[in-house]
Amino acid sequence: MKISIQVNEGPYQHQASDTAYQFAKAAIEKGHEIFRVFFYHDGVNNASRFTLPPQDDRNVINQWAELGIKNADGEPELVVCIAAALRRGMLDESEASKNDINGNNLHPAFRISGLGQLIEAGIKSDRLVVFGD
Amino acid sequence: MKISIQVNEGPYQHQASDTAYQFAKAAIEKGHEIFRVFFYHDGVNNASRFTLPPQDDRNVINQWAELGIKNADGEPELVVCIAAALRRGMLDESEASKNDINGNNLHPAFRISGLGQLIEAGIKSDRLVVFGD
Amino acid sequence: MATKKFMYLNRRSSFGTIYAIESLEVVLIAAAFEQDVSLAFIDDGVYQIVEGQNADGIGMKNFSKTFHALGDYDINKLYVSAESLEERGLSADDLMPLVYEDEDDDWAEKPSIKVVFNVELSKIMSEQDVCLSF
Amino acid sequence: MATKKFMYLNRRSSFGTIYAIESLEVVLIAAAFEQDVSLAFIDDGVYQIVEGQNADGIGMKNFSKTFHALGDYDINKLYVSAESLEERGLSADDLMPLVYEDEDDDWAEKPSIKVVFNVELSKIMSEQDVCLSF
Amino acid sequence: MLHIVNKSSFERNSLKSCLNTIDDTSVMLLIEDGVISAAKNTNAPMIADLAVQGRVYALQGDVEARGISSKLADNIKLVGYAGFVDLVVEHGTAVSWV
Amino acid sequence: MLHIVNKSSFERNSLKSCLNTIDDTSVMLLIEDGVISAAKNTNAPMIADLAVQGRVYALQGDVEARGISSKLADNIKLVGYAGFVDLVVEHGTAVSWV
Repeated sequence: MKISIQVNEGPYQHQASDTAYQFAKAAIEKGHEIFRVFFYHDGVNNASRFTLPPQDDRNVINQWAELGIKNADGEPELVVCIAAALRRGMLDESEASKNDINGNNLHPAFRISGLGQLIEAGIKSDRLVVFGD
Repeated sequence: MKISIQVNEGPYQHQASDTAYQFAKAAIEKGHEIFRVFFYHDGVNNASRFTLPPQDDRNVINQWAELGIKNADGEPELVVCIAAALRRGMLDESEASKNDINGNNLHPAFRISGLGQLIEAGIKSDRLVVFGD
Repeated sequence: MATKKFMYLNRRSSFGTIYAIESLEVVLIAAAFEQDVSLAFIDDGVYQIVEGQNADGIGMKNFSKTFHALGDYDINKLYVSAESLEERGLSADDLMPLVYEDEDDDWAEKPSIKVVFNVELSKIMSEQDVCLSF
Repeated sequence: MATKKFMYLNRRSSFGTIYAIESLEVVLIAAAFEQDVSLAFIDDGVYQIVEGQNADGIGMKNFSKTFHALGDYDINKLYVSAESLEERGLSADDLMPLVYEDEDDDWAEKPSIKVVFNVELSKIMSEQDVCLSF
Repeated sequence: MLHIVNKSSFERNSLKSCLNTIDDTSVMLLIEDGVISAAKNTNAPMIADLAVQGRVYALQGDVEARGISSKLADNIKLVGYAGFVDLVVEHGTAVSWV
Repeated sequence: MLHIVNKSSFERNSLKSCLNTIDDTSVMLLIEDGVISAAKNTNAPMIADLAVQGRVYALQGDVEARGISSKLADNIKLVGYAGFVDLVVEHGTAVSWV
């Protein structure tokens, strides 16, 4: 079955991203396809390559990255909402240079795109599950 | 009177940072001293220089920066908790280079320091007010 | 693309958190996809569409007027929990007069808001293909 | 520096949010400042010190054992709401046996946890100089 | 003391918990979604006693933002951010029921 | 449908709201702090009817993390993350009461 996931909260502060990851991992292990994970609201903060958790704790960002959720073209299907990302300081190279910001923090396993990707995930997936606060 | 503030949530997702800012501004206008604003938990995300809100919306980060809360040595007293910051991807130049990360996102009006700064704010201020979820 | 029934579930007030405004942003985008769209306002979500919100005093953007645009995008099924209104001392008269023009009825202006009891809401929810929660 | 009375107000359970663990991180740092430290566990905060938490199944760090270290840092006033426990079907026996050694009583081992009714908690709170909420 | 409540009593238990421990000399300030509890509604009786004693304040900007200015329960005192600062100064330790 | 509740019924109103709208054919899954509602406590009666009908599930990892394994109310069915996936697959549309 094709399953998509919406994550509404950032890493560590809430359990939402952890639960969503465990759910995605279990779905893949059972042979389902994770069509897309859409990070919305503070969920965009799950995509930061700057994240440095303590040595003895899990790295929520790397966990997502290691799931390697991609489409047929090899593009990441860990999608960060652009509107939510900009107002929270999550930038890829292109958005940074467009806005004259020196530096960027998007982890390469993620990509930034529009809200249409969430609707599309709802249309093209058999199920969409929301994780939040 | 000497007043300190603890902010537990990031910008935009919750009203906490907005209310804390309005409170701090009003206190300064009334002639009180804001001894320190301590950003803890997701509150550390208020210190990102990457934040790009829509044109017609307030810029929560710049609002804080423009209050210009500093100590007698001219150091910013907008203090970001280092432990909370690292696990959420908020880095200054020093932490970035220490951890071999290319880039950093701390706004120069803020500084990163330890949790002791929160306790010290509680000791040295007449009042400490917490804003959160 | 196939047409699916999408429900947007709104349970929080307008300004305490960003969920209300970012939910509305999704709904506006959703309009372009020509799906069947319903919005549900339950619990404190009913405050999102209360008339007379004024955010000047808190320095935030007042987005409540954007709800008036939904009718132009053929989004005209806004279900409001009767029980949630009543608990909060509110009635349908306290809500914004959101309307749409019905193309099947000579573009007559009709109300978009339908106040429904939980038992009806339950039935509407059970017909949805996708539920996005905010 | 002057000695002040600090209260740490804990009202959420251990793993749903980070407040519990980041509260504990502050408390451990606070110990170095030689202030008068009290912890209050109210509402779902009582679950933070329940015996037998095991976070292996959710892939998170089990920090509850860190509470045992508090006694060594002279943090030994952990007030637990009796009403909050009772609502949750819990009693003092369900909590971790947190203790400290009383230097004024020949280092006798004494319990750090005091189950108190809200009326007592109210009095303790009213004596505080600083209240940090998590 | 000053007790600060920032959540709707319909959504969370923080107002109830605050009322369980507030003492006879403390005042309460409702901010953010906490002001929803200051409107005439089925939860209004929770703070009625305290309000009659003149001990319940609500932040005016938050009241206006939520469209409930004309529906306030009796005896709620409105304050602006400057009034919020005064309450913090006058009432000693501030407790936030976040 | 599958209704997912992730908050404690002591802290928030989400379980109550879910129960207000859940229909006769849907099931409920308690996750994260939602599992607190699956323990024997003063809120347990809220889900007792649904549980008797075998329609209440709780995520085992979250139950163990909160130290309430030995205090579960009657008729709660424990599932792991794989069981969570099965519930999503089997019960159609998922509604999260976040």
